[in-house]
Amino acid sequence: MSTGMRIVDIIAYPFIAFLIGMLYMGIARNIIGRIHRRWGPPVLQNLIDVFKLYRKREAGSHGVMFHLGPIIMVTGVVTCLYFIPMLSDGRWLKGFSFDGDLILVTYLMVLGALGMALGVGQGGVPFGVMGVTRGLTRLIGLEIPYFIAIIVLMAHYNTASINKIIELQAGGLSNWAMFKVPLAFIASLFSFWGMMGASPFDIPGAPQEVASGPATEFGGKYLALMMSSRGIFGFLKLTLWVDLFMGGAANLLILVGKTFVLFVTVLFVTSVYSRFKVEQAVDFMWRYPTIIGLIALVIEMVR
Amino acid sequence: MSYLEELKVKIENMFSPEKCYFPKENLLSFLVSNSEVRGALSYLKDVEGFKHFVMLSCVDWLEEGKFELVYIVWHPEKKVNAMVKTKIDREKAEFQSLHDMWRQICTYEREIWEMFGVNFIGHPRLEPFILEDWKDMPPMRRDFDTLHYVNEHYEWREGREESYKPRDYIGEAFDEWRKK
Amino acid sequence: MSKVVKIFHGPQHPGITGNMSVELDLIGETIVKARTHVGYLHRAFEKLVERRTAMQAFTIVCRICVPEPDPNEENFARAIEEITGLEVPERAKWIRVLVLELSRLAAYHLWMGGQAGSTGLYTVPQWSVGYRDYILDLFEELTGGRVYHMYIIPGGVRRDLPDGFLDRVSDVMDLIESKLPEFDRLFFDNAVFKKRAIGTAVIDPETAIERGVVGPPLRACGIASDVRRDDPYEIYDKLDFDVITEKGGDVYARALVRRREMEQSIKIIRQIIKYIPDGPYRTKIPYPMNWKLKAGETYVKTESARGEFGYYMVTDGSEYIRRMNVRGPAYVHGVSLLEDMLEGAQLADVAMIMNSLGTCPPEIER
Amino acid sequence: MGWGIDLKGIVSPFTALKYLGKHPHTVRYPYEKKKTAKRYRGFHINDLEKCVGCGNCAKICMNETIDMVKVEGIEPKTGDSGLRPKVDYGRCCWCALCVDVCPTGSLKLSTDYVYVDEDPNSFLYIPGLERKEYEKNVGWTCETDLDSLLDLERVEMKIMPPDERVKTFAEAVYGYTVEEAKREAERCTGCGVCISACPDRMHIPDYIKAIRDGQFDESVRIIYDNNPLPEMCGKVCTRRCEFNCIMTHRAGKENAIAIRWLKRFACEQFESYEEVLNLQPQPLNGKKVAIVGGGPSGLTVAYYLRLKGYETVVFEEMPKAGGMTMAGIPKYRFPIPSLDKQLNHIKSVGVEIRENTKVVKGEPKSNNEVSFEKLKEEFDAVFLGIGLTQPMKLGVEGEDLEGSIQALPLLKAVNFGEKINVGQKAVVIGGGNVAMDCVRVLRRFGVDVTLSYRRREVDMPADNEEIHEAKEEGVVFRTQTIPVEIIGDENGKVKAIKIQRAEMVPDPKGGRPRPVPIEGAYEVWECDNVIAAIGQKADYSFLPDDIVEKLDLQWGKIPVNERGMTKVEGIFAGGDAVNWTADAISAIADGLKAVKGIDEYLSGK
Amino acid sequence: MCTDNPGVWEYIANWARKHSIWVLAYGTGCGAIEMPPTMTSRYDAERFGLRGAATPRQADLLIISGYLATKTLKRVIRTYEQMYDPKYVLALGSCTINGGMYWDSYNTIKKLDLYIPVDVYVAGCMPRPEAIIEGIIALQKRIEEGRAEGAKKYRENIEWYKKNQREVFGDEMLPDYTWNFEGGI
Repeated sequence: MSTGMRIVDIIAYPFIAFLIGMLYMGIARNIIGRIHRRWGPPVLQNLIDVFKLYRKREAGSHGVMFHLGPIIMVTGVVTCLYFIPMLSDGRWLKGFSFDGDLILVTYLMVLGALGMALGVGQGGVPFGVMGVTRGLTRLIGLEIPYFIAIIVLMAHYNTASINKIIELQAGGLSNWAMFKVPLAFIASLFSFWGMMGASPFDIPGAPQEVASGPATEFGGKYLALMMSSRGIFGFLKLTLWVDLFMGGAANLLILVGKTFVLFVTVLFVTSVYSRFKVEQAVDFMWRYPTIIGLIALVIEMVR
Repeated sequence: MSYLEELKVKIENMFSPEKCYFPKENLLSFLVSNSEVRGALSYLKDVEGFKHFVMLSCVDWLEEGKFELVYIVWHPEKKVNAMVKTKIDREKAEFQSLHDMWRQICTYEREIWEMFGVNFIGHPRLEPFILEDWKDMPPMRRDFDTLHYVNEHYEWREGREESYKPRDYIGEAFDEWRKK
Repeated sequence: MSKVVKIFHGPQHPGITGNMSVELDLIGETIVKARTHVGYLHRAFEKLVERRTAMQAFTIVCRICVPEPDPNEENFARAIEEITGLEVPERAKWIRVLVLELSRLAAYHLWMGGQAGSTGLYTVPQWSVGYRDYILDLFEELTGGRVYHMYIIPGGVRRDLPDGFLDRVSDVMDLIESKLPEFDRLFFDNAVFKKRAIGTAVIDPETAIERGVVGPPLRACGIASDVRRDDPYEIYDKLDFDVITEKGGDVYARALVRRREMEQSIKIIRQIIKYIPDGPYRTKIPYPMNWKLKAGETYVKTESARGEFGYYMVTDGSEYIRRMNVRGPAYVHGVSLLEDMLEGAQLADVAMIMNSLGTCPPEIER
Repeated sequence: MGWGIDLKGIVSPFTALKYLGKHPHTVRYPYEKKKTAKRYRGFHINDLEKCVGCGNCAKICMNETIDMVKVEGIEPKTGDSGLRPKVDYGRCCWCALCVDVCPTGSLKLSTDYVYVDEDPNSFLYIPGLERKEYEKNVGWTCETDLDSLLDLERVEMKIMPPDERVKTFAEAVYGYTVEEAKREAERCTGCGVCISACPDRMHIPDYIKAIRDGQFDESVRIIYDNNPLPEMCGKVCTRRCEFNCIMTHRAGKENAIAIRWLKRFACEQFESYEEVLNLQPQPLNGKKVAIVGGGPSGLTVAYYLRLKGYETVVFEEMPKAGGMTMAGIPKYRFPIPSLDKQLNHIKSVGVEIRENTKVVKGEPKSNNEVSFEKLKEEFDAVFLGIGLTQPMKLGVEGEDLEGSIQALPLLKAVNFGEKINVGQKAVVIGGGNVAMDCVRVLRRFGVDVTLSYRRREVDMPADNEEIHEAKEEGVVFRTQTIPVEIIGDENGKVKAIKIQRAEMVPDPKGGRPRPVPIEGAYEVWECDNVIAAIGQKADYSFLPDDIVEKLDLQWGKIPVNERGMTKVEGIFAGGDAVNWTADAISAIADGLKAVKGIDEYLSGK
Repeated sequence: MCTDNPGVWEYIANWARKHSIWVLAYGTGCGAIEMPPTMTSRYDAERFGLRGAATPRQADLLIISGYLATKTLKRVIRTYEQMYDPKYVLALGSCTINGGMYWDSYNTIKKLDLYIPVDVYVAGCMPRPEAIIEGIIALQKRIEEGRAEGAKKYRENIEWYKKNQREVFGDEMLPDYTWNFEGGI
């Protein structure tokens, strides 16, 4: 792989994630539309929205940190993306996978939210601040089952590198981690829905309560940055879960297929459930998913 | 003798209302002097069981120079309404606040204070309720002319200057030789 | 150091049905003090009615409460009829009750959308507002207007039922009745909604009566008080339906009361379709431009979707009404009751509580 | 939170996903349009021909959405104010009250409801003139009477039952009680379209409003602005205003507002008008005006000129003033005391009425005759209110037999109380009001009467109520019959009349259809009297010949300019001898015109 | 980056703005009752790219749905000023044109275009969802032709607008910082 092609590979990485992420959000609005018994917008609607937001002539800024908030969010997400291999074999889109990248990715995923918090703090909108506090408290609730699931995985494959985990899962459906450690997968699924903002857990940005939470004060191009980062972050988690539990993807088509199946489960959950309050969400997370995770851990240790 | 008629007799000899009659079949309305309102209401509430307070309204009798406060209560078991009415002077409009009998009376009193200018003594929170920065006289009084206020403060869309009244227009068009 | 944050759950807020603002003092997410601010929709109805003759006022009256205009029209018409002694033919009464019950169903569907929307379940408003539209099509066919019907007039109704209308009504009733179980499965039995709703904003029966609570919130505390039974008007005494009550008095109980009252409304409408008599649909009022109303006063009330809707009307012999005071259920629910119930509640529940109490701001400040 | 898992609550919501496969029920608006209801209240449409510009819609609208404006090409004419409604969609609330109160049903609402514009000033338009595309699909209309807000039934007027009223000359119509009059007055929407039809342009909506508010004195004052003989008009007017009342469009002529009876009611509330009217006639300004003929036009000129300060003298030929209303109209329609009340009022103002004084040409023969030439010099202006006194002859053979008389002398005799000799059976020929009076008078004398008229009943110029009451009183109507010959017996008395049936032939030039006698269709009716009531002519014998040519009569009528002055300077004229409508109210109208003319003429001289 | 150079770039931007209009969730008048049916399954305005926006910062379109009480007018003006530049106003119903039914009420304003620049008016006493969609289509056409420059119009004759607003509010005017914030880059 010559350096030129590597540069193209590096540059293409976030854009593919952005495009597929936005496409998924467009398809999501159509599927949810069908559940609502209506037609829903054209599939490329989210791309048009983002482009329109970029082309807004004004975007009020409350100081440097406010300006940097969304940028940190996007950089956090993109750097985290680089450490997740999209395609396991083949020369393209392998990302910078190394031994401990599972732990690094887990850490980097939180970076975006923290950056956002700084920006919102500068903005000074009470709704924004409340949105961020809700987001962080919810994160605590979601992290526990996810950590347990990762520990189970690492214990099972005794490796911390996503690539190795993918390789170990190679060879047919039966030895996908999803079936190897099903309880861990289920536990991680709850936190996956939470992080994707599925309905019981879409607490930070709840319009009826805190007027779109952290994004209250952000308009114009900052909002565009946030939307695109949410798009990339969505795709990032999808690829992560596919790599960890569904045996990674050989080529782009399989990647899109698998991620889409996982994405559809998020849509079903989000369109049929009300919304928890923050303490209810955290309480729920620390009860059932954690128990399932612990059981998986016990099983793992016994084996 | 239905329950309301008995009540009417009782009220008549207890409070000697100026006017006590049935506007309709299950509604008793009686007009008492200012001082007896609290007595009548608490009698109705505690003794008779008219626990549900329906509404407090104020009627502006401009010609008599009186505001008429109307307290309407409802008896949940007997399923009848009673109206306690009293007349207060229009210029020096003041009345005792009854918010201690029912908590929601203070909202009604607050609105009447704002809309009619009746000052309720002892009201916990007499502050603007509906109007914001209103400098004119209380708007629900009958001598406040809303059209005059509107013509003063707002302007109309043009294009509607030509407008005739048929009665007068016919009068001119046909009444060639007699102008009235 | 707990810092008190003051926010305005203000006039511009996705969680508000209508246009009012609640000033909340918060510590973290729990509300310390709440103040309702109204007046954003004040159009001075009562002042305008004093400048309009009875026939002219009947058109403005239905604009008082937007989600459910018909109890206003019916109240106004009945108040004028009671004062002037105008006789209403039998068929007009049946048509009026048909219109009232259809508008109650439409209002409940709108409420269901608002309640589910305030707790984050966006599928229910899509469905319920969609099905409400079938009822609005019926109204459009009967009265000529979708939401503001201006159809119930002092003396009866303005036009007779179009032919073939009643079978279309029964088709829509079948559609709605078939969809109710779906709402149950999706919303009323929804575990997350139950977790959010059960136990929040509880009103106990004594304070309910004391504070003047009416309608579904009162019936949710177990007190069977329904104007259609206590003080039957039009032909409610001829119809058989039962008054729904629930224990609990919390948001969930209020939701169930409204849910089961929808079935009662469908039952009433089916009875009307079967037994509606023939005959004239209106007695003419003596004269639209200049009808001198007999001096008198009356207080009439109807059972709207949010509770007892009362009109106190005084006339003084001229053709203009001396005073018309509208007392909507939200007057009590939205101001004094809401302020007390919000104290101690979570910010997340504000929208849900307001919706479950049925606060409809235009009827607070008219 | 407890550990219980609400499995049903977790799983059941997923049933909502079944809609993924189903077809959405969205109305994809611009591509699929939902059919609006037949009765939908959309934008206004108006039929500018049917609309009479009465302004009801503008009056009922509380948002003052509708302005009545002039539309070029539409002129005010009888029964139409010439204004048309213009709608402002910056005010309209689409309540359709204007449609329900529209008397002609010309204003409707269409089922179109989309009008979007960036310029807020473009929301004004005249329905019927602009935006005609709305007229394709009609929405909310107001057809049946119960839909309309207007009060379409007239308050029932109590009339003496036919068999009872045939026997007496007492007044047949009892008149309204106060309560009935107010209810009838409430029906009037005050649009003023009737003013366009009334020859005298009386201020009808104003005095009806006064009755509605209970101020009867104010009502009489308004009436006296235009009419010195209100009670007479209140009882016998030809009611042109009622035939053009807007209520007739929906409820027919018999349900129009009872304008005539309301005027009568207002006047009957007072014994004498002096204390009501408290008029102060101007002091005499030395000019004198002679009025020949004491009919309605003469009395009007006398009354108003006296108020203006002129000394007015009325020369009445008959023993009592009142002209045709005294001599021609029978007493069951217009009782004498009511005429006296009005005459006394006119006299009380200072008008001098010399009854039994005939104006003649040349030298007066007896003391109750006055010479016209002397009048001309003595008085500054002369007004000829002579009316039509010469009844026309049938022009058939045997007309001069004994028993064949004219209607006018018969009615005059009855009205002045002389004895009339009429046999058992009579035939009256003619179709006007005089014929109706003559027929009903004879019925009151117990005579078996047949009325013969050349055209059809619908063409009869008489008042439809008169025709209806005459039929009730047992008069036999034989229309489309033309008298040919009156057959007398041996001693010169009328024995029978030969008539020929005719049929109507539509006029090729589109005029009124003409009756053409059918060959050989003859009938003979036995009768003792034949009374001709086919119209009257004016009698100018009292005028010197030079003046008669200078007047240059056209078909027996005196031409006058718009000021009422004849071609002879200083001589004015009015009443039946001038106008062609030949009813009391037109005479009063001519009188008013002449008053202004004389006033200008004399103050100018 | 977002310079105002007319030309292809602006045309593409207008195309995007046309197809993605975010409506501010603010029911100012009684017309707000016809917004839910328009936005939900029966008429589904989302087909046109319409989406609800919770705060003025995110919104493009402010729908004035009917009459405006003076108290609401103050909040509407503040909300309008907080929205970012390509912002549009859709006025529903006759109350925004010449006072509508409440023309003689002391508390409602009569002509909306005195206080904020309005792009499209829709006739109706509460226009139906179809009429609202027709209004949106007209607004989209106006955006596409680049004529929807309400913000620029507001900025250019701000004195006139502020004078009219002062007539209604008297001396209780809105603080100045609501409209001349530095507006970002």
